[in-house]
This record gives sequence, structure tokens and C-alpha cells, in this order.
Amino acid sequence: MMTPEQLIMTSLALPLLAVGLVFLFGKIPNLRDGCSIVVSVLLFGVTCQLAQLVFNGERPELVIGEMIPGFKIRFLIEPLGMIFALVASGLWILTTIYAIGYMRGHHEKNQTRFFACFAAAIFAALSAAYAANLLTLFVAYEVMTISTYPLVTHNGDEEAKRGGRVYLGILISTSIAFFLFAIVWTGHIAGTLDFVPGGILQQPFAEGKISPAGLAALLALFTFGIGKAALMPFHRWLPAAMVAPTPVSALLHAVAVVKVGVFSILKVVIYVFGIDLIRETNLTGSLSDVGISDWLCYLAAASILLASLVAMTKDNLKARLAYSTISQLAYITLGALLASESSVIGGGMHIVMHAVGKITLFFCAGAIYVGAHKKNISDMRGLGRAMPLTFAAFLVASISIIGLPPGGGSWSKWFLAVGCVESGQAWLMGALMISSLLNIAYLVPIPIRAFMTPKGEEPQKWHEAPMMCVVPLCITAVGSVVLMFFADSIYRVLLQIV
Amino acid sequence: MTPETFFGLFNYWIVICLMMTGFYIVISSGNLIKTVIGLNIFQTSVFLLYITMGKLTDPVKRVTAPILEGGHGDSHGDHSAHGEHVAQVSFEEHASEQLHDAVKHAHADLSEAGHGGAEHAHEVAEVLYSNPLPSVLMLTAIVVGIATTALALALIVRIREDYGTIEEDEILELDKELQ
Amino acid sequence: MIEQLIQFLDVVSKSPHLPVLLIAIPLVAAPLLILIGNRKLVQILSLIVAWVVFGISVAMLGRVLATGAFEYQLGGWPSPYGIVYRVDHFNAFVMLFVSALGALVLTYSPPSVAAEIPRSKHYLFYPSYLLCMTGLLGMCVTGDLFNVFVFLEISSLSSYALISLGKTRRAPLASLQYLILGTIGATFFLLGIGLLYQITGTLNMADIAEKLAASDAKRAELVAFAFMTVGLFIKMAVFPLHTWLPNAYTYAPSVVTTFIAATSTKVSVYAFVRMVYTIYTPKFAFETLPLDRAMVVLALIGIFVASIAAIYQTNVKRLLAYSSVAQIGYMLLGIGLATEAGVAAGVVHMFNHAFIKGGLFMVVGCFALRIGSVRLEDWRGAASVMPMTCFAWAVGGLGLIGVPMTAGFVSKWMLLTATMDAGNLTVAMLMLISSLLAVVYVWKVVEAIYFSEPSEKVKAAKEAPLTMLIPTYVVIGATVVFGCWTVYSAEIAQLAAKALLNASGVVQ
Amino acid sequence: MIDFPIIRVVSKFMIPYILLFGLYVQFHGDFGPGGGFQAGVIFASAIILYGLVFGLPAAKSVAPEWFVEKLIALGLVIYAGTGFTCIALGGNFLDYDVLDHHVLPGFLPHGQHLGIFVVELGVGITVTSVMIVIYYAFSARERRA
Repeated sequence: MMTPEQLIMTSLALPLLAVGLVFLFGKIPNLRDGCSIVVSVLLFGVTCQLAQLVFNGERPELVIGEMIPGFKIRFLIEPLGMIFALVASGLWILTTIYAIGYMRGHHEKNQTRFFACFAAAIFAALSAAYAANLLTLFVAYEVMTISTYPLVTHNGDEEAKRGGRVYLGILISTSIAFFLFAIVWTGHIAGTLDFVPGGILQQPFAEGKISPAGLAALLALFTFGIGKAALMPFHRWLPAAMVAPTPVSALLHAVAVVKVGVFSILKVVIYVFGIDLIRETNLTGSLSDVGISDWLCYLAAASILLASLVAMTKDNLKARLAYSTISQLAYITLGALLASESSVIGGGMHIVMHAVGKITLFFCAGAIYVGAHKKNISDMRGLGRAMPLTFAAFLVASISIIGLPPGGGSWSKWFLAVGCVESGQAWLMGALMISSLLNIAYLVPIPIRAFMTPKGEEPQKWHEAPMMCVVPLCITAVGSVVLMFFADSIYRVLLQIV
Repeated sequence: MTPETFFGLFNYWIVICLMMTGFYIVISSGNLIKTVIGLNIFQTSVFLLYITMGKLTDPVKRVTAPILEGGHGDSHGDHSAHGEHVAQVSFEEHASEQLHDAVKHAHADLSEAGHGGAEHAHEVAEVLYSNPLPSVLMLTAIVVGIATTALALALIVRIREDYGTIEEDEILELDKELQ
Repeated sequence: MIEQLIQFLDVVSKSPHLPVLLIAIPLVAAPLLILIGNRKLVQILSLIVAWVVFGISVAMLGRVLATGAFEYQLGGWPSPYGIVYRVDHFNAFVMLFVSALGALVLTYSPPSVAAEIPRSKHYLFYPSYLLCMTGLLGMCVTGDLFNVFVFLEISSLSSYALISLGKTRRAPLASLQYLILGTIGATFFLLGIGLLYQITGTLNMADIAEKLAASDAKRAELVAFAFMTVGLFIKMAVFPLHTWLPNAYTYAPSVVTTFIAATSTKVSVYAFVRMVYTIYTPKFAFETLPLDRAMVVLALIGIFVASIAAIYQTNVKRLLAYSSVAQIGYMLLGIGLATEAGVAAGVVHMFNHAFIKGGLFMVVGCFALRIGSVRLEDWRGAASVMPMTCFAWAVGGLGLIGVPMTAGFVSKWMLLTATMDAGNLTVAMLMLISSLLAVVYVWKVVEAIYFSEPSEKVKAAKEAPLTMLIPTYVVIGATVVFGCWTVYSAEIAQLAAKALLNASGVVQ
Repeated sequence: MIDFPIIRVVSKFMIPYILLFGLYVQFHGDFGPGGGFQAGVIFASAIILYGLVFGLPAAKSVAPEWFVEKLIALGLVIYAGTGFTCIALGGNFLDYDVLDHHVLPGFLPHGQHLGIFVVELGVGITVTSVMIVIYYAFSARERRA
């Protein structure tokens, strides 16, 4: 049995080990990919052990050292981070298996670089999940950006380069110009960057070190600075990154990148500002009767609706999913910014639910591309009859994303809605409802059209994607239903943090 | 400003005039050789500033260059430990501590003399010596100036060989054509 | 045998003569090398000298950290009469990275020198290089103001000569432009020294500081300060006095560019800091005179203008040269704050940037050797044939941007906190936004080398030789190491800042 | 200019005195005005004058280019060597006090005097040869171009 410290160390070292092994065995694809899978399974095992500790109320800690005089690289696992780490490491296994099938099915080049960067991204995700202070979180956040950039530009053509430019441009600019600024500002005001339950800004605020307007600006800086949360108007990188191979999109838009974004926002709201502080200042209404997070809430709500509307206009399946992701991320951001118990829990829970659901949808998109070489929804008439498993999974996952039972998403959206009421913004519920309707409108017709309409041209070429692709997506589809029944345990875990 | 102070500071006026002349030539001239000449004038003005500041005048006492008179052993010999160690020190029998004392003594004179050069040095010796240090410093600076000039001229020779001209505008023109 | 060696090294490192050996060894070595004249031997000997100098500066830093500042009296003349070499935290730190980069660049140089400098000039290249190093180290170590001028000129003259060794016909012109501006700068500096000497009658920095505090010739002090500041600003290439720098860096041989870019401007910054904090007081510079505000404005304009200029460059050397102009701005921002944190940030950025820029120019040298060009369009797709070199660029570029885990981030962070603590939110914000421009020009190159079809020249190229790659990776690796582990960079910088401010009476 | 008899004769007449004066300034430098810098320039001017009047090849046969180039280095080595000797004898760099000796007192200079003497000699050699080299470098260029 390892000590908690060693467990953290191991879980951070394993992805790095994977990077090394992938490079080492770059010339022997089978061994290389085998290593990836084995390491990912091991990692999940370690994470589960950690999870047991954390859910029982322990808070394992690991200090690496001082990176900058006075500021330490430190890890401390709390439930929210643990859940995120579990999701990331669990889905890494499936994504790896799927990616192997996809990459080989497509005869992609530079696979070694691909898998190495993949593992590096998981390393970054775990570091972010375990981060005990803003500095560590920021470091992990940037490592994530850099390590996923080669994934986005994987194809190396003009389009990929353009996509990569937008991706890197927006993420680096927002993180440096806003996020880093906000971090340093916070450190300046609070004298610490640690994540402390109840927040670190309450005290300085009470002492008058920062005005309500300053607080509002700080919150805005954080919200926009964490560009990975893709809150409008800084969402452009997400559709741009769609040029990446599908497993990357799955990783980017379901597990690692975007979830690091919303996770960071949740962390900031809970452990830096503190829910109480945001709620108090919202109630006192300082910015001409608008609280410090209110206008951001409205922006998030607008983001939810607008992104859904845009998604409806997209014919390219991945683009539609991308906008759907933007919309769903805004749910989580909204949950964080509403700063009530239920909304935060709903946000945290939606990280899990959306991750599992959205990864299924991306897996399906990739499987369709591998099996039938179709990218556009309008070309998928009758495709469901050739690829029944894929489209069934698509339907199930869609239901979860929309928030209908028996999908897991129903619970998270429920808590979000309750959160709206709790924080006195009941009318925002309307936005959630309308968006759910829009979700139905842009997601459900895809499987329906695939199943109901007769087959189109050249149907003989259509077939299910290879097993390596289909199995993971089935697993995640089932998972999104199963989660509905485990929502209670997630709820209880998340209750520890609010 | 009375005429006395105006003319009393004549060395500064000369320095300023020379300096500005040199600077103007450097800035305005497109001819590289002329630029280097301007640079030399510019440097010379600073040399003059230093050298004039070391010169001491006194209406009563005899002021002389810091040269040892009457052989060795005069503890008011000049000294310098600055620059390139070209100081002319000639203490034959002194142990180093005595030497340092002497130096301190002499230095007191010199730092007084440093105050603008026009002030009276207090009466330590019957004969006042001009401060040799600025001259020594300038010796170094002149050497540096020669090196700079030589290097600049060498570069200009190469430029002339490569471009066939030493007019800056024409050189830039030629480079533009090349691109 | 080994024991004796260790004993010998131990005795040497305790020698009181280290400060002067640091200067005298390369100074003597340079003419000796000319006397020897044999190309191969010259190369090896200069390498040995460079590493010995590095060893000396390490020993000196060690001694400073252990026992505090110490002095060396040249010729046994006590200060303030004689020339004194004074080593404290600050200059020991600066000398450390100057000599480290000097030695590393020299180790890296042979293939590049062979390719870019005519064979007949080699025996002159190495002595000039050592002289340049001597000058830079001398500026740091000396406690005598006129000596600073002498060493400044030694380093400048040898760097003019080194720059003119470039292959193209633009090199002599670039060198001459630098020479003219550099001489004006040095002469201004000399004039300032003259005025200070006139006021105080001494050339010893500590002594001048003491006498200035007591003097009432305020106007003369001001004029002296102004002349010295402008003189040093030219040498530091502060916007708008930077015009000599892009051409000089672009047309000099790669090795020369690497060395000068990594060290020369930083040493001038050092001299400036000495002037403001040791000779004058920050109170004089920043309160009596509004120099801090002027510096902030100049630095910010410089950062923006130079970074934007860098974005539009197609010649990578020129791109990095403009980036250097911008980076000087960050150092000035830190130094101008006159707080302990600010000065520490400026100083640590000197250190970090020396390694980052040195490493990047080393990469450029590798490309220049193998591809034969430093134009970006010739570099396209280089990653396929020179993966190691390209990776070094990527890491160094990340350092320049200031991504976490690289040295650039540490300096950016410290600068930012310092600015923030000084209550200057706007400047902090502008600083961050300006640093985004670095992303553009660094990534322009990354994209070209990694994600483009190979150009004709690249197809004919192969990976750079190991003798160049290893030093390159040592330098680039150092930027990563000093991004995660700052005991020997940021902490010494903090000590240096503390010592500086203590001496000038800001911190009690 | 070898064709002008007056110039030829006068310069031939002058050059030895210039050299002699250079030596005087050099060796008197430790007592009075003078020293290596001045002496070096004066000494070099004699050679340069010789070169101007009798042509570059003639000057080069008196002071071959390679030889002069080595002299530059030699002068510097003498200078710095003195410094190192001082360290070796237990003093600081260029601390001439340690150069005291008792060989032929009254005839050979010692202590500070000896130090300055040797250092000035080094400076003189270097300055002389640098001046000559600069002259060579420029006048040779003219011919080639």
C-alpha cells in the first residue's frame, strides 16, 4: 500500500512515463500503443485508490517545491478535483483505445507525436485537478495548452495551421492577459494563492483592500481568462480546433481541455472567492444594482442560448457538437457564477455527465467518419441502418446531454435549475429550458434521420467502424445512463465542498 | 552672469562649442569619413574638459606641472593609480605604508584642486601642482579614441571596397537595389 | 593525483586574487593567442581560458554567498586612491551568467566559426572574443568609475571588430553604425564621469556616492546623471536609441550575435543599475528626476514597437534582435520601480533573458550552418530533417513568451507581482498584453519549421553537429531548469536587490 | 616621395633623432613627463615617416609586418606579466612594492620604480607596433584597390 503522497506522485508520474515510453517505442507501434493502454489502466487504478481516500474525507497533499521564491508547486486533492481526475483518467483509457483504432483506420502520420502529446495533456489535466494553489493550476493550464497544440495542428495542412493559430492565439492570450493578471492581482490582495475552503478574498474584501467594483473586475478577469471554458465571446478556439482528428476532439471537448476550463472556474469561485462572498456582494448589489457576478451570469445564459442556436445551423457534425459543447460549458460556468449550493453542485456534476455524454457523441462522429467517410449531417440519411450501434449510442448520449431521463444529464440540469431559484434568478431557468428544447432540436434529429429515412446512395460501402472504435463508444453510452443512478453518490461527494 | 564669470568659464564654452560642432557633424553628415571626423571632434571636446579641469591657477603661488624637482625623496611627488597605470611615481626608499600616507596627503590636494580648478588649494605646499590625474585619464581616453578611429577608418575602407562609395545614402540605395 | 588536483582547486578558489585573475587571464590570453597563431591551438586555448574564467566567477559567487562582498586593491593601493575591484551579490551574479554564456557559446562556436568566418581571420576571432569578454566582466567587477569606461570601450571595440567579421557586405556598415552610436554613448558616459570627478574629486564609486550625498552642486550632478544615462541607454539599446542593434545583430556572424545578444546589453543594464543605485540614489533618479516615469513610458513604447517590428521580420536574426530591444524594456520596468521586488525582477530577467536569447541565437546558428540561411522561408519544414534543433527553438521560444516551467515565466511573474505591489495596475496589464506579441513572432517560426512543407534548402540539410547541439541544449535546458528551480537565479537576484537597496538607503 | 632630395635628406637626418627622442621619452617617463604612450607614438612616427618617404616596402623591410604584429602582443604580455609576477611574489596584481631586490643597488631600479619601468616598456612596445600596423593596414589597402 502506498502512502497518499506516493499515490499522488504516481498518478502524476504515470502519464509522463507514458510520454517517455511512447517516444521510446515510437518505431514499434504495437508496443507503443500497448504501453499507452497499460499505463492508462494503471493510472485509473491509482486514481481510484486516491478517490477512496478523498471521498472518505482525507485531503492528501504533496509539495513539489518552490517554483518562484515564495510560491510553491503544491498539490492537494479535494472532492471536486478528485471527480475531475477520475473522469479524465477513466475516459483516457477509452479514448486511447478508440484513438488507436481511429488513427490506424486512417493511417495517420506522426502517431508517436500524437500519443505522446495525448499523454502529456492527461498529465496536465491531472495536475490541474490536484492543484492546491492558483500558481500550480496556471502552470498545468498552460502545459495543457502547449501539449494539445500539436494535436490540433496534427494534419499539418493550411486549415489545421489556421485552426491551431486560433486555438493557441485565443487560449494563450486570454490566459496571459487575463488569467495570469487575475492571479497576480489576487496574490497581491490576499497575500496567498492557496485554494482555501470558503475563499481567500473574503478577508481582504472585508478589510476594504478591494472594492466591489474591483472584485467584479477580478471575477470577470478570471472568467474570461480561463479561455478554455469557452464562454462567449472567447469561444472561437473551440470550433477552430475541430480540424483535429476526432479522438483529439473527443479529448479536447469532452475530457481534458474544456473541462480544465470549467473546473478552474469552479475552483476559483469556490476556493478563491468563496460562494458566500459572491452571493453577499450580489445581494448587496454594488454595481448599480447589479452584483459582481450577475452580468457574467447573463452572459453565460446568453452564451448557452446563442451557442445552441448556432449549433442548429451547422451541418458539419463536429462543428455542431463543438457549438453544443460551448453551450453546455456555459451551463457549468453559469452554475459556478450563480454561486449557490445547488448550482455549484450541479455544475460539478455536469462536468461528469457532459464529459461522458459528449465523448460518446464525438466517438460516434469519428466512427461515422471511419465507417462511412461522412462529415455532414445531411449526408447521413439512413446511415443508422448500416451503423446501428453507433447511432443508438448517439441517441442515448444525446438524451443525457439534453437532460432527459434516463440520461445522467437530467440530474445535473436539475440541480442547476434549483440553483437558479436558490440564488434568486429564477428567470434564468427559462434560459435553461429553452436551451434544452434547442438541444433536442439539434441533437435528436441526427439519429432519427439516420434510422428513419431510407438509405441513400452507395450504401454498400457503409459499415460499422472497427471494434476498437465501437466498443469504447458503447461503453460510454451505457455509462451515461448508469451515471443517472449514481448521481446520488456524486451529489454526496460534492456536498463536501460547498 | 557677469562678464567675469562668462569669460572665467571660457574653457567650458570652448568645450560646448566643440562638442556641439562634432555632434552636429556626426548627425548631419552623410559622408562616412566626415562622420568619423565629427566623432573625433566630439571626443576631443571631452578630452579638453578633463584636461582643463585639472589645471590650477593661482595669483600668488607658483603653479606648475606635477613634475618632481630636486631629485627623489620629495614626498609631494605626484601619483596616479588610475587608468592604465602610467603614473610617474618615483619613491625609492619608501616602505609601502609611508607611501600610502604620502599618497593620501597628496590626494587631499588633488581633490581640492578638482573643484573646478579655479578654487584655491589650501596651503599644504609652497608650490601648487596641477592635478595630473585628468591628463592621465585622458591619455587612456585618447588611446581609446585612436583605436576607435582606426577601426572606423578600417571599416570605411572595407565599405568603400565593397560599395565603391562612402556616402551613406548611396550605400543604402545600393542595398535596396540588391533586395 | 586527483586529491592533489582537488587541493589545488581548493587553494585557488580561496585565492584573494580571483577578481583580478578574472580580468587578467583573458586579457593576457588574447595577445598570447595572437603570438601563437596556430588555428587549432588558439581555439583550444581560448576555450580553456573561457572555462577557467567561468570557474573563477563561480568561485567568487560562492565566496560572496558565504561571506559577503569583498574587495581587491589593484597594486596594493587602498581605496579610494587606487583602483578597487569590488565583488558583491549583484555583480557576482551578473559575471556568473556572462562568463557562463561566454564559455558555452565558445564551446559551441567552432563549426559555426569555420563556416561563417574566413579561415585567415580565425586567429583574430578568438582573441577578440576573449577581449570582449574581458571588457564585459571588467565593467562588472570594477569599483572605479573610469575603469568602467575603459572596459566599456574594450568590450565595444572588440565587438565592433567581431561584428565586422560577418560574411555579407552589410556587416562593416552595421558595425560602423554601431561604432558611431556606441562612441557617442561612451563619450557621453565619459563626460558624465568627468563632471562627477569635478564635483567629488574621486573616481571610486562608493567614495563618489559618499561625497555626492554631501555635495550641493545639484545642477552639475543632474547634468552628469543625464549624460551618463543617455550614454548607457545607447549601449543598452533602449527605445528609441536602439537603431544600431537590429543591423548589428543581423549581419554579425552567428556566434558573435549569440554572445553579444546574450551578454552585452545586460552588462550595460548592470552599469546603469550601479549608477542609479550605488553612485546616485534611487531617490535622486526617480523622485528628484522623474526618470522612472520616463523609463516606464520608453520601456512600454519600446516593447510594443519592437515586438510589432519583430512580427514583421522575415529574417530570424533580425526578428530576435527586435525582440531583444523589447526585452530590455522589461528589465527597465523592473529596475525603475525602485523596490526590492522590482529590482530583483529586473535582475533576474537579465539572467533569464541571457540564457533564453543566447539559446535561441544558438539555434539560429545551427540553422545558419546547415541550411545556410536565416530567412524564415528557407527554414520551412526544418523539423523533418533537424528535429533536435527545432525542438530547442520551440522550448526557447516558450521561454521567450514566458510560458510556465520556463525561466521566462519566473521573470514575468516576479515583474508582474512587483509592478502590482507598487500599485501600478495599468502598467502590469500593458506588460502582459505586450508579452502576447512575443507569442506571435515566436509562433510564426514554430509554425514554419514544424507545420510546413520542407523548402529546397531544408531538403538538402541535415541535423546540426553534436558539438553545437550539446551546448545549445545546455543553454536551453538551463532556461527550463531555472524555470522550475530558482534557488540560484531568483533568490540570488533577490539578495542582490536587497544589497543594492540597502546600500542606497532605501531599505533599512 | 623619394624623388624629392630635400625631403629625403631631411627625413634621413631627422629619423635617428626622432628615434632617440622616443627612447628618451620612454625611459625618462618614470621621472618626468613622458611614458610608453607618448614614446610609442613618437617612435612609430619615425618608422611611418620612413615609410612615407622611402615607400612601404622599405619600411616593411625595417619592421616586417609579422614582426610588428607579434610585438603588439609582446608588449601586452610584458605589461600583464609584470602584474602576474607581483602576484607570484606575494603582492596584489601590479603591486610593485614586492619587486624590491638588492642586485646592483643604485644602478638597477627596483620596487615601484622597476614596476613602472617595465610596464611602461610594455606599453611603449605595444603602442609603437599598433601605430605601425595601422599605418601598414591603410597604406597597403590603397595599393590593392
